[in-house]
Amino acid sequence: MIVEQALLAAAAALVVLAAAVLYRAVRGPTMQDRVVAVNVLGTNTVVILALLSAALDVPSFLDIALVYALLNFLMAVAISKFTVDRGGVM
Amino acid sequence: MDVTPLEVAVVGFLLGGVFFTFVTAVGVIRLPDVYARAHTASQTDTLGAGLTLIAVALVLGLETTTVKTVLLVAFIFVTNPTAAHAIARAAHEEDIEPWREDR
Amino acid sequence: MSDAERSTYTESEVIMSTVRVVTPFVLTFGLFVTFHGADSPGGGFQGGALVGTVALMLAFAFGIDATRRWLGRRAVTAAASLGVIAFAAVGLGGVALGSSFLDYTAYKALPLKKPVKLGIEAVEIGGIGLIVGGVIAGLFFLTAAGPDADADADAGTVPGDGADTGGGPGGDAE
Amino acid sequence: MIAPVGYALVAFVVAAAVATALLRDVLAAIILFAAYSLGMALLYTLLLAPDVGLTEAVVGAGVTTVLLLLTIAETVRPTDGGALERPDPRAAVACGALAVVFGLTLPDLPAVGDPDSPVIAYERVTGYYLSQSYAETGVENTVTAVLAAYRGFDTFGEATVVFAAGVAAMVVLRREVLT
Repeated sequence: MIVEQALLAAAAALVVLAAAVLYRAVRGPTMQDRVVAVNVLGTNTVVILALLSAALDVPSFLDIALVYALLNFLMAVAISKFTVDRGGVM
Repeated sequence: MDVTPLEVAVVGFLLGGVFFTFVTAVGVIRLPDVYARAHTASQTDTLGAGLTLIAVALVLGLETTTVKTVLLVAFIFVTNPTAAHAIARAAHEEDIEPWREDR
Repeated sequence: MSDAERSTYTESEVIMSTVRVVTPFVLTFGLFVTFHGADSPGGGFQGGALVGTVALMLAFAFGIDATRRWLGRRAVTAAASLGVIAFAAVGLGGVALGSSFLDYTAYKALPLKKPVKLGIEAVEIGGIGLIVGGVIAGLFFLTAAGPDADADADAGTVPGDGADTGGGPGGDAE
Repeated sequence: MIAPVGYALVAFVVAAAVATALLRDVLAAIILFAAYSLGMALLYTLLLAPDVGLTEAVVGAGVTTVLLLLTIAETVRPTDGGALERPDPRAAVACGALAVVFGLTLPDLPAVGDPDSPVIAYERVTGYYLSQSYAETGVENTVTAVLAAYRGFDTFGEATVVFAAGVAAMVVLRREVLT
């Protein structure tokens, strides 16, 4: 019981932190700053999903967390490679 | 109120994880330039995520689903620094000057 | 960015190594999501998209043109077409066994363990998964091929030289 | 205890959506849209729709972002401020009013997973699938059973649409690449 409460509290705290990091994604100033922020957001999402999976006892949420961990990397690499120059490297 | 050692460990790891994620958020918001922000995203964030996922693995116990948690930790430890490297490299290619105190 | 600068850009060794480690996992996990879609969240659509993502990941690490040449555009399109054919074949199999289109209970006539579940999985994996994966990879490679990319030159067609008559692209895309 | 997580997520998603709509730089808007997708998939998962969450994760965060990036890679960044006009305040007011109107309907919705909600309690559709799908198909995931078995014909049409749309886009793109 204590453990579940702790897991959910941690998830809530991480969501609040994610909302705070969103400030950097909105503010910029460079594109790379936004990508850093979204990357942190993605990692947070993975962790939140894992926490929810343990707290609500739904093991299949871990599948979604794994998908996120994979795609978060793809997203960061894609955007950063792209922003080298618009259409420059790709 | 009696607490088992496992519960203490879980709460401890959770506190550590949330703390390091908090440090990440502060770093991403407060640090002066993109290189500094990328480094906080790669290091403290990876550590925070790892600690929190260890707590999740402890809660789940010895089951087959725990393998996925271990995989998640391994993944984040490999991919997060690589993503930060990609971002920093992109910033360098775009000739973004690192921040210096005298400017 | 000038052409001289562009040619000096090399693919990052760090990203290449990581992708080399990560890609087998992504592929395996995409197949897991596809094959296990009957009993856990997921299915052909999500799994197919994940498998298609593998092509994207390889392309970002090793260069888009190199990956496209290695994978072959025809293989991608063929996978998508094969998906539609497989889906229709599973459906028509029900008709052939004397029932209606896509009626999996018809497969109970065959000596299979769980005929209905097998039919559903065949549609999910062979049909939807192949279609989605193929379409995503194909769209990605064609969108990524910029205006100055060589169009594979697989049939000896020179870009902008008689290929825009309409017969050229349609002819060698099959 | 689950409610605070939900409220925080809704706030996050709304903030990301508003930021996506208001940012004038297309690339920044795409990156913000990826953040929005992350929050949205989390929200779907929290509302116990993991299949939808998984789809949003794969398509919204991964594939859509990459395809949008590739598309604007073919364009040039506008150098004069002409294309970057400010959002119309009247449109903002209209959107806000619409959001408020929809928000007013929220208290009348049944709770998530409420067994007495009309959709679930109606025995002839949802109730039937939930109680009978495993016995009839042997598939544990009801969503997959409905998609592939009960509505197989519909899914066949959808898969064909995806294929046809993809092939049509590929033909057009290929012609553009060649010319």
